[in-house]
Amino acid sequence: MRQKFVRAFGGAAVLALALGASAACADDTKNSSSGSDCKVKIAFFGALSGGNANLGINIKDGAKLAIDQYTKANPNGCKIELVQKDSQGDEKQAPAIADAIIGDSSIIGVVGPAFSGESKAANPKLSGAGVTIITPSATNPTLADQGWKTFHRALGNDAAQGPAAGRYIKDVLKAQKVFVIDDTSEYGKGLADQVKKVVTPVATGTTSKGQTDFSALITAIKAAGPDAIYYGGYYAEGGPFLKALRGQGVKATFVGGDGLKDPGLIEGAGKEAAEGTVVTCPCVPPDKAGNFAADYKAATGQEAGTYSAEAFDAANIFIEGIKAGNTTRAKMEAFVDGYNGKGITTTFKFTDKGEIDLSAVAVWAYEVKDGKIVAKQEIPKP
Amino acid sequence: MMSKLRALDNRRLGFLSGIGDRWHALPKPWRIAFGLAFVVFLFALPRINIPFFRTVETDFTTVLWTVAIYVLVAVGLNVVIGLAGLLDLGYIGFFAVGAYSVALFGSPQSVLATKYPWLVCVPIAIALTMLSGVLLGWPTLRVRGDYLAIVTLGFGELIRLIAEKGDALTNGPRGIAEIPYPPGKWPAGVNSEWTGLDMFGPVTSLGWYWLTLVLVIVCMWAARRIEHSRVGRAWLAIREDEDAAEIMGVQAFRFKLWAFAIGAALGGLSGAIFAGKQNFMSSGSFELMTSILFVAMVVIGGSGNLAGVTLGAILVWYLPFKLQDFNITIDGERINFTEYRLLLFGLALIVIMTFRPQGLLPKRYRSSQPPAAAKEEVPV
Amino acid sequence: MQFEYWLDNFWSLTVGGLTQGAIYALVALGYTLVYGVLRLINFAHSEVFMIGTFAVPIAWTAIGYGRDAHPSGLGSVVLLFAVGLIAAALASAATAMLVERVAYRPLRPKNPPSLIFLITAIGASVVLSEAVGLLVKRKPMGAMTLIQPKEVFTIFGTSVDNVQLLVVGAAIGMMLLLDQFINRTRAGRGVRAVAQNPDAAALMGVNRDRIILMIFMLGGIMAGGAALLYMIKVGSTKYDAGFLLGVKAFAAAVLGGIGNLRGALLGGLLLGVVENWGAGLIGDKWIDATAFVVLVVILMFRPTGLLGESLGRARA
Amino acid sequence: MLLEIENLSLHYGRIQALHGISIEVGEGEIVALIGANGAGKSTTMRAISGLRMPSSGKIRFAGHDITRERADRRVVRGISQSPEGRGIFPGMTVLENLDMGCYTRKDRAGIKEDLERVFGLFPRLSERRKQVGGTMSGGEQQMLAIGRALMARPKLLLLDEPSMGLAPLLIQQIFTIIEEINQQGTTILLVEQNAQQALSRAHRAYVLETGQIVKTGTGAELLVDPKVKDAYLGVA
Repeated sequence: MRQKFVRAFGGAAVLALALGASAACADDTKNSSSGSDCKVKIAFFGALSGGNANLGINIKDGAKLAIDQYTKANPNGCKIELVQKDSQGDEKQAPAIADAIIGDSSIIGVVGPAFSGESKAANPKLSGAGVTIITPSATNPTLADQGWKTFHRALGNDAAQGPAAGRYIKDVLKAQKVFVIDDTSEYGKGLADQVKKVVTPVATGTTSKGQTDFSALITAIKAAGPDAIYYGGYYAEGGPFLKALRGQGVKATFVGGDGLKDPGLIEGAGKEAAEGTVVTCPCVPPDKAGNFAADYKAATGQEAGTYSAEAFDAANIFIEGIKAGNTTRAKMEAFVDGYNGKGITTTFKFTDKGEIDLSAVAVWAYEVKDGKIVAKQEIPKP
Repeated sequence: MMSKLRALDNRRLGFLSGIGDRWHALPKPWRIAFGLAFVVFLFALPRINIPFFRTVETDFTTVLWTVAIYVLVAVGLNVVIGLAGLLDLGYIGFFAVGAYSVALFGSPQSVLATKYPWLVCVPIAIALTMLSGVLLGWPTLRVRGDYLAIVTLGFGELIRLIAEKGDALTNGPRGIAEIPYPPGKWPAGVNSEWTGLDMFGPVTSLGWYWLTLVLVIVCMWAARRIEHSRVGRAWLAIREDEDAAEIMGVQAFRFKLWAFAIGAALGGLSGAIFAGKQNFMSSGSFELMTSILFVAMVVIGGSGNLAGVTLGAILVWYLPFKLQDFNITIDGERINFTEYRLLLFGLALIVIMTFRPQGLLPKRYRSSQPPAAAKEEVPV
Repeated sequence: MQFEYWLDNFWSLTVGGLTQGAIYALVALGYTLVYGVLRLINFAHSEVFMIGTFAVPIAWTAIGYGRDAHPSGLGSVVLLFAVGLIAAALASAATAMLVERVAYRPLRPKNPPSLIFLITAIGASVVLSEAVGLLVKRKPMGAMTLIQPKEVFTIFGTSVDNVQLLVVGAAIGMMLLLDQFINRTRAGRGVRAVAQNPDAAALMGVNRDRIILMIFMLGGIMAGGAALLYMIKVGSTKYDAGFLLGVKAFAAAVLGGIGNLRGALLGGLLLGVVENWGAGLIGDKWIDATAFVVLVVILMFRPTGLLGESLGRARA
Repeated sequence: MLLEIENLSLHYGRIQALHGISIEVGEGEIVALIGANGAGKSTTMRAISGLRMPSSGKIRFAGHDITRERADRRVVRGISQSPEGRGIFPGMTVLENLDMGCYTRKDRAGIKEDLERVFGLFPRLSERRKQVGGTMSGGEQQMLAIGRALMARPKLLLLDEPSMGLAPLLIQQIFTIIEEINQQGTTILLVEQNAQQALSRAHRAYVLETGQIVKTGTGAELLVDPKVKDAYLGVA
């Protein structure tokens, strides 16, 4: 009996060793991918499921459109595959996803991470491994100050958006008393802090992720009696919050940032409560970006969403790089750092920190009208 | 149907205990040799390509590390739930205290700005969690079992709320980055791309996996020693019948407090490793649902049994990663299987507790009986 | 500390707290009923409430009152209130009874320690909230505004609006009905009998399983009422909205004395007021932390609560 | 036979409490079950009333097999028990406790009649009808428990240790009332440690030792049996 057991155990050990040996071989073949048939991958990194999935899906579809157009136009060129990494917008899951991207050496660039929070969790890894990052949506200004060598941002940051929102409240709405609220997220808090630099709030408050009951905060708002409310946060909490505000009879104008710029806001708040809400965005209205809006609609059946155009541009930068033969991480990084070209949203030339020229960033104000978010005006620069 | 399933499950258990018996019948040198071979196998696991077992969508080494860290959590929580019989729903609170200790004392971004290295932060983390374990246990361990569960749940949530709202100290959901990690660089010859990189830096996970594995083995060994010591026997007595234990002179309160403190210390150690490895953490890492998953892994696996809780940890943390490899898209909507994880574990909790309250790998020798079944029917 | 803010807004904080507390109290009844009879903490009760909150907008939408609808006239408001109440009560009661069937009944003959019940109840809670979360893609769901808040009278310079009055009034009304039911009817007598001495109750011909099922149903109906009032007051719900409110309601039940129906009312109102004061004193973001501190402190130092723990030891 | 118990065994977990006992109770009888502490008397009662399910054996009542029936159904069939330790509802008044006794009955007139009958048997209860059960003395609680069991108008009345913890004078009183109840037409199965009283009132009796029936006979026979005398009557 004992012998049988020993034999079985020994057999397992031998088997494990054999598997290990074969594994080593398998790894070797995978790593040497630069063959005659050129094939590279670009990763999308962001939420495709979960509460804020809409924002991620917009980005993924924008990037996908760029790659599909490239494949169609260059049937014999280098094959580009878009790898979709669903982070659920959760910074807890981000590090493992970053590790997976690092582990697949055929991925030479990342469109994303979509949100500021997950960027903080994932970018040190990606940057350390030399994977080029172009985020089409993470707008927190401090992201550029972390010393991540491969970080690039394909749009203006909240240092441009926040003050613009402040100017809009002050100059266009002419609000006297402003109540500033943030959702304590990397993005929301950063944005609200920028707004506070321009307008002096009568009072401030916070919401938290997943909150649905805002009674205590609304009591404080009613006590302050503001004529405008600025909310730095995402639509998942913004929608129900706006609904509760209106339900409690608060009539102040509701102003928010790009995180609210999604039909999900109207879905969450209801058409009536959302009416008249102002959202700012350092993004160009899709209909001002050439054929993009029409192409997007044709490809996905949906209207182009927030950051779809920016994602399209980000992906196109990578595509340009691949066209120029930069199919390794190091080459791609060098190419993007030196890139100078015009996309559909703006002109891209990255600074040392990876930002585009902030003075050229156009911030737009959008307004909710009849259940749709429509472009209202470009907020004038100071 | 049900009885057939039950019979099948009993056969499975019989088979397992058969293996156990044979294992114990082996001569000691053989056992040591096999044990060592198994440990070597574990260390080599990230480089072995076992078909199907390896994850594709997520980095396999990171997955292994994740499993290892939660095995460590399970070992710690097992001291509290499995050995001392105290249901702690707020274990995540200790994990958080450990993680924040490292982040606050170590990271240059923290307001404390002490910038201690990781190796200095770890003892601080363990000391602080032990202290918080005693502080929580002192007044609460006198309350009844299910009340204790709710107090600990409240404590865990309170820690999370302080982490989330006390952003002057913890930076809330925005989190703290640049958390320090142990020193060391990869020598040449391990992996050509890694040479010169920080061994425990953000880019590679292998070093962390090995380190965590060492700690898991050490802590398991220590936990076994404690279990078979005088303290362990006292816990057993308390778990089976606290009043009887008191009469026999076991100071139940003191030993329960010990269990709490030891469990907390292990939780703190896990948290410290977690923070160092992740390099970035925020209040979002310590949600209540994670705490419930902690309990799930101990209870599903078989509380009181180290092999059981290890199995539980593997089920709870490896499976969701593996399931990501099967992501599919229906009508343009992506189905992320990770989303179903909690649902499945909720179901598993109900089913396993109903049919096998002792878990998948129940404890074999020490507990004579499912304790309640032997008791006379008391009006509930 | 914003002592001045707290003092300035003392009455509005108190009124707001009472309104919130009335909802806690209704949910707390569910914990108290189950605890009183089974001596078990029904962890899944928070999800019983949560499912009720979803039933309200679904029912309203089904009869043509979507999120942007405007009910006009007292008649339609009353009708919609009734529809919402019935839908929420049905959904919550059905959920509660399902929980009893799945997580409690199969275990009961084995007579395991109460911790095992707690774990199956946690399992049921997770399953329910995740199932709803997956069904609605974790998005919030909003209901129409049934009643626009309008000031009815002022007290110490603080206006009290019709929604606040309705919430507190309806909650107290439902509790009185329950109290009468438990103390005046035959079934209620059965409940008290099982609570006080389950074996003797069986010897009197009380079907214990049926009484337990009824207890879950009653708790569910109360949670359904709470769900309707919550949707009138707050307006939106989410798959995970139950947890926080559930823990607070449990804290309220313990505060008043779990197992004690009147204790639930007292505990609920008190907790609502205390957490609102806490929010006023140290900032509204600390409102939940205040409630958790109350929970932990109460359980540590006076687990029997203010009115004592009983659904019959003293009279219910 | 009104009640037939055949070869009944019962386990508490792994511990076997009853080892195949057989008991018969005929209509109109008083049958006593005597034995030391832990002999299995109360367990037998719990099995008859349905609080405990036996592991094997049969229980028949009025010709029906009730072995696996729920406790509350047996009440409807006519089995009523005054449990060990009295088991009154401490938070209810005397009247409410008695009301619980007729929980399964719907005939208002009959209930009223029975209430009068119970008050006739126990005038003390009538005086204290508004008092809360938990605040009454042991003797009063015992009367309440028996009275409550009678309110179901049972065919078979199970009395578990009606004399436990009572003063000698009260014990006399209780047993006199038990006989009276029997004479009014109710069959009684009685469990007692006070063997003297039980045997002198019972028509027949069983002696239970460690879960087995060791002796059976008429009350008078057992009363003079030397072994019984030695073990249970405490008379030298």
